[in-house]
Amino acid sequence: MFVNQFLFLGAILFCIGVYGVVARKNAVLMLMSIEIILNSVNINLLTFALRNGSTDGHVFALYIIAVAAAEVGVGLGLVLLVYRNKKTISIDDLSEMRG
Amino acid sequence: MSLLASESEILAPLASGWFLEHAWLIPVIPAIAFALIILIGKRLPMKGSELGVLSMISSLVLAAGAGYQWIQRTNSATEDQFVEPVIKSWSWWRSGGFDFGIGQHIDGLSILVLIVVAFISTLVQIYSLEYLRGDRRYTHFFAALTLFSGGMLAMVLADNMMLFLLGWEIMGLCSFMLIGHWWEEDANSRAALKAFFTVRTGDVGLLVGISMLYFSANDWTQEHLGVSGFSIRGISAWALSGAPNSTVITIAAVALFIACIGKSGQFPLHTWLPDAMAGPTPVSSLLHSSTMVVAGVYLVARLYPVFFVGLNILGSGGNLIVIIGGITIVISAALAFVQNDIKRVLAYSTVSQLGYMMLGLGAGAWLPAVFHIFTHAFFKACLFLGAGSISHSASHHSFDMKRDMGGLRKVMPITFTTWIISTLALCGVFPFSGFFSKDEIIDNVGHNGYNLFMIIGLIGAFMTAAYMTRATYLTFFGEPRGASAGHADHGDTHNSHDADASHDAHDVEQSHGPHESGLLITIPLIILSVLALSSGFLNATPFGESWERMKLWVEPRSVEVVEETHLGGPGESLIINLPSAEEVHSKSVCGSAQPETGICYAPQLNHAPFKWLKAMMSMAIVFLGIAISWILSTLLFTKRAPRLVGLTQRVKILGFGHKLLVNKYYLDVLYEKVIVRSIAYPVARAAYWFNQNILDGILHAIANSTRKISGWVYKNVDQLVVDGTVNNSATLTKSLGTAAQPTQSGKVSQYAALLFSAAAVAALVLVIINT
Amino acid sequence: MNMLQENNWLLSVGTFLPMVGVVLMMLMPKAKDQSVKLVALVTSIATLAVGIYTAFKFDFDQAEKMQFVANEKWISVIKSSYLIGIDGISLPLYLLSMVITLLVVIYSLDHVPSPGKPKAFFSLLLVLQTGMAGTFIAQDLILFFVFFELVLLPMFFMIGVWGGEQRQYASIKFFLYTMFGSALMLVAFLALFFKTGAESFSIPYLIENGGSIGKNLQVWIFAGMFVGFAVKVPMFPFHTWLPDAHTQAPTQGSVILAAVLLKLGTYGFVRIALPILPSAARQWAPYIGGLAVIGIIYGALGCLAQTDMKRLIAFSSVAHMGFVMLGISTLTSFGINAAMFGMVAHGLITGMLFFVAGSVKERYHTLEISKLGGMLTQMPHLGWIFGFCTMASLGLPGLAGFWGEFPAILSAYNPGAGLNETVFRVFMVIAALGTVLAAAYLLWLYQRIAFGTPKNSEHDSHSTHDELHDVTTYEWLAWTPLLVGILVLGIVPNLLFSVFDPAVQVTLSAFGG
Amino acid sequence: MIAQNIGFLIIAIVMIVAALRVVTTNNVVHAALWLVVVLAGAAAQYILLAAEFVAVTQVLVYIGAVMVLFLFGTMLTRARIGAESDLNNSYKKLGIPVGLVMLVAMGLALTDSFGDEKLPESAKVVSTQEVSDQIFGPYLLPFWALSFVLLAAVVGAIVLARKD
Repeated sequence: MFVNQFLFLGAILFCIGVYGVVARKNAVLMLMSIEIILNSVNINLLTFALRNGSTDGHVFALYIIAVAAAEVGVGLGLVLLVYRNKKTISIDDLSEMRG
Repeated sequence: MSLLASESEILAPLASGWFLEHAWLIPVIPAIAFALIILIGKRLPMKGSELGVLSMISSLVLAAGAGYQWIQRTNSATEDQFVEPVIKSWSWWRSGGFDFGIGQHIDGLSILVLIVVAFISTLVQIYSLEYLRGDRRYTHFFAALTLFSGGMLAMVLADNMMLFLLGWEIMGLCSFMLIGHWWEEDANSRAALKAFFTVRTGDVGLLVGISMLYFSANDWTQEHLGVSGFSIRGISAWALSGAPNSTVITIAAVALFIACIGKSGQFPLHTWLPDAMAGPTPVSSLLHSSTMVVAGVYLVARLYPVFFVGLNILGSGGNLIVIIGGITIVISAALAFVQNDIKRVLAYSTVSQLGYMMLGLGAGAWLPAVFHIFTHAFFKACLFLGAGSISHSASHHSFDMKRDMGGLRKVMPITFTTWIISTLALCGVFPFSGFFSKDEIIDNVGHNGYNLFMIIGLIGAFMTAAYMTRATYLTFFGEPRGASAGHADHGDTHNSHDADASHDAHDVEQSHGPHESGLLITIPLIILSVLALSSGFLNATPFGESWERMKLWVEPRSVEVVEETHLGGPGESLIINLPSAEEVHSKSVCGSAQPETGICYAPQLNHAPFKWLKAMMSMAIVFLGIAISWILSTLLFTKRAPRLVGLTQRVKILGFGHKLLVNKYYLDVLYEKVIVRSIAYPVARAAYWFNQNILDGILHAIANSTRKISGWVYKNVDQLVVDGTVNNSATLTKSLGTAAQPTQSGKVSQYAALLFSAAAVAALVLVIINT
Repeated sequence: MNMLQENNWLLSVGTFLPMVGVVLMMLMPKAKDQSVKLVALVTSIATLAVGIYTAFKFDFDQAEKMQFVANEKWISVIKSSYLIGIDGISLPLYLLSMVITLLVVIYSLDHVPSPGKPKAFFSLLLVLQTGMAGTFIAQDLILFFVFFELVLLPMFFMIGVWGGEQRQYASIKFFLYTMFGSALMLVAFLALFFKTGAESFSIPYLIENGGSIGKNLQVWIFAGMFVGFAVKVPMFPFHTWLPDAHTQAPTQGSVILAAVLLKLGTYGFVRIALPILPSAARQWAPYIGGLAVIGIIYGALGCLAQTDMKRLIAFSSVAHMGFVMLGISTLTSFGINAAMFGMVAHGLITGMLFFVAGSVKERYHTLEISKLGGMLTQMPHLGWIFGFCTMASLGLPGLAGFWGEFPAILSAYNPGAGLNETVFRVFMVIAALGTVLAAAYLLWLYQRIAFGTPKNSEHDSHSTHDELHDVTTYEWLAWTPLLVGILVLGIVPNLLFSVFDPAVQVTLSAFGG
Repeated sequence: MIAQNIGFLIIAIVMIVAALRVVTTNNVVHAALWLVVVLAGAAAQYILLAAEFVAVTQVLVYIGAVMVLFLFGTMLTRARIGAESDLNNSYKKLGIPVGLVMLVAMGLALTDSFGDEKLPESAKVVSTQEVSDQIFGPYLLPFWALSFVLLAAVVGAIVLARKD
């Protein structure tokens, strides 16, 4: 197995995730795209862990999973709040911060 | 300018004369006549045609005079002496230190073709006086014919490739103008376009080939002969000198041959030639059978040393020329079987015969091939004019053999006789002219070791005999059909006419039904058929050495020539011919090794000794072809007019049993369905299908896709990208001012997009910098 | 460089005589159309007469030398002088500009394009003539630049005022494009000036001293000039202004544009860029050649995609100028001779084609190819003239077009010293293929327009039939010289080659032969 | 090794397709389910990468918890469970070049750095013990920090989502 096959998988997923973040208007879907990005990062971390024969990567991966869980929790909470106030979760409609 | 002639002196002991020295007048006369016809033609009593005919007659006289003097010249030389061509050249233009000449190169080959061209042109113009009488563009027609003759004659006597190219292209132009003569009809103008374009595609090879030869040969020719690398004499000598780089000369030869393929309708660029029959019949007769299409063959024969060395003729294995020639012979002969249009049969036959010429040249049979140019011109022109005569006087301008012809031998005895003579000549029946040329080609091809191609040649001969028999049968035998039976249905046949619109003047005449054509048409036919019968005796190998006049007159002698060149400026090259004693008697090394002391102008070629046995064998094949085809034709085509009386008669003439008559329908089915349909038709159809769908299809596909690509490029690249960049830069400037505002939209996804795009670009830049 | 100074008033008179006509016209009342036309005609005839007298006095045995040289003080602050002269390269182009102007004036006598205003129109024509002639005689870079730019304005107005429907767009595009090129060109000129010691702008001086500039810098200066001239030529990919400008310009504008203006660019290459910066030219030559052959093929493909006759002819200019540039890029005297010949030939042929297109437009009120047809039936003379030009344009031997095209192809087989032969031989083959495409699009055009039966039945219904008159007297007068020129140059190419050759040899002396 | 490669390939393709569906589908619930596929695939890849514990955690936390959160979030915000048309914003097209440029950049960097370097053949599976030794050894401080983050998140989420 090549190092690159995993890294490329990670890269492709990352780019798909980026596309999702840019293209999606729906906040929930945007969060999902972020999850894809995070997972692609995890794949990278674990690949390097295997390559370098260390377990640091595993630790980071676990931390990322944990942080992601927290992020989803808070993120969805925010979405819920927004929805309750504005009856929409379309990100584009949240432009109060326009300069 | 330096166009003034400076008298050149040829101090060789060879005879020369006014006609040879002034052969350059031959193309000049038609050129002047062309200008006169264009300028004042319409005001003349015969609308300019008299100028055309007169100019052709004077060219013919000059050419004949030159021919006579050339014969004297060859006779005055000893048997092994190199007969110096009569070369004169003047500076045409100079550029960048290079001198480009214009001039004449008269030797046996050019004299031969000059006479053929001038002769056929004269006859065709006389014929056209009647054939096109009352045509809307009568004057233009004669102008174009005259210009064509001028161009072809100029090409034939060109002393350098530049002038050659000039003539070559003028012929292409005239071909375009004449095929599209009745351009009101879309099909005609399309055929004209196709012809010009196909030939022009091949011409790329000519441009490339000439350029390559010029730059590779120039140094050598300047040093040894004092002529430029365009000079035909120079190139020939250079090719045989052993100096040329073998890759360069091979590529140049292939490039030139591509041009020949286009011009001479060789496989796979032959498809334009049958379509070119959309032109008036005299045009088909002159340009597309006897003269213009042999230009490619002429180029090979003219620069034979280049092809000889470049393509390794006489070397082991086949070479490009024989392969193309061989394929062309069979493919086009097979196509001739499925044609209903009499001119198309003849057109495919022309392609096939050109294939023979190429085959001969490629196999080292130079003289038979050149001789075939000569004989073919007469009988093929005669056949075309015959077809024209039929359509003009009998079939109401239709060329459809199956629908509008048949049984014409009685009403058109002269046309019929000349047709039969020419057909026999085309088939190569002894003692008609085709025998002496075509059989020689086949014989020499075998003699030079190309056995496979000899067999192809014989198969071709068989097929030639067969399809010509079929055409003859359909046209002259059987019951009259359609227009030739006198009940022409105007509306129905108009589509297949080649001259409907312009021949309205003749409609009154048409009401008399089929009849023999007038004298202006039949006299050229008779003259041509006499030549078709007799011209072969000019090189009748079967009767021994003394009959081989052409070999003596036309074939360049492959003698190593020790030359002394006198550099007296353009037009004054003085050549002294000094073959040393031992060279005269030893076998020439030309073509096989590097000449040691002198210069070679022609490679040493062998001639097959004539054997009656071989001739008998090929005769047998030809007769077999005629017989089989005759039987098939009888059985096939009479089905359409099933009158028992006529049938019995015909079959009796043939000496067939009564049984066959009784079982006529049964045999019809058998032959047509079982034999012809299952064997001949599929092959021929497949070839025709290949022709129409694959080759033409590729052409169309290329044309279409080029158009599509160009459309796409135009639309997307040109209009959007290149143009768009410019347009956008203007809008960009404008929008830049307001560009900053939207970035502050407050929209998260936009921020994300910007963030990521910036990151992406930055990443890319980093990567590129670091790698 | 040797210079001959006799009769040095001739060139100035020839160049500025049209301005006298302009002044005269300005003094005339607007209403007097006829006298305005008369003045324009007389002026252009007089100009041509001076031109012919110049050619008569020109010493053809010394065509390589600058003749009729005048050197006066002009803007001494920037060391620019009024230095003019003419040699074998510029003489034919100088005369060409005069001939074309005269013919255009003759043509315009009968065909002032809408919206009329003959006074302004003829004035612009004559100003244009001064600019063109001046460019060809200027031997000082600043003077050259001034004339080069002087050409722009009248053309801009000609397209913008007398043009077609999208004239504004086309004229602005034309102007901006050329200005963009000129800006870079001016920078290059200034760089040249300072890098040769800020002594002089005169071309002969720069030719002597240009070689001393460092090679890298030369390449950059050449790049500036390249863009300036390439836009004018126009070379791929700087050509997109051309189809628009041609399509929208009035007939007269198109003719002058095609016949003379495009030549300013190629002339600039031969006169300025190559001799002053020889080593940069050698560096650039393969790229120029490459762009040239791309232009040849690309222009031809563009032509095949056109549905508008005038636009097609405009695209064919791109292809033809590709041949010219290919000849120049070989850096051999043979190739540059071919290019010079090609310039003149293209001027005559394409100018003529635009005349025909203008007449077609005038008669049929459309240039859509699909709406045209059967021209030979309705107007046989126009049809035959059109056919003649088509044949000349596709490079039929015996007509002028061939002698620009074939030698250019030929020269690419053997490019100048220091250039990669293989690359140029590939160019040669591609260019040769370009001739096939040229045949294709021109014949296709001709077949669709001239052959067949007339299609404009709806046109006949709402206009009188006599609008479809054949070639008129004015048209004959304007066209015959061009047609004769095409034929004569085709038969006797040495008429031009003998004039160009010595001068080109001198130009190339910087390349060592 | 071959079996592993094949496995990798199949899973990778499934993941990529699923991920593409996540970002393109017009149905939020479908997107969530496709995301499950991606996450499960990722878990499988972790196993191929000899990371058992992480894989198990992935399944538990992501597929078990996060997905449930997503589905709840979806249901709480939108009653409609079906195709919708306005999930994408008008800058959709911009995403494609951005993604491609990034991919190109990463691809260049990756091929340049790692070329055809191989992973160690006989990689020993990392045991849970080793991982825990790391977490509770050198990485203890981050672990604490993370615990606080999680706590804060839980509190925050409750505060945010609470109705009042």
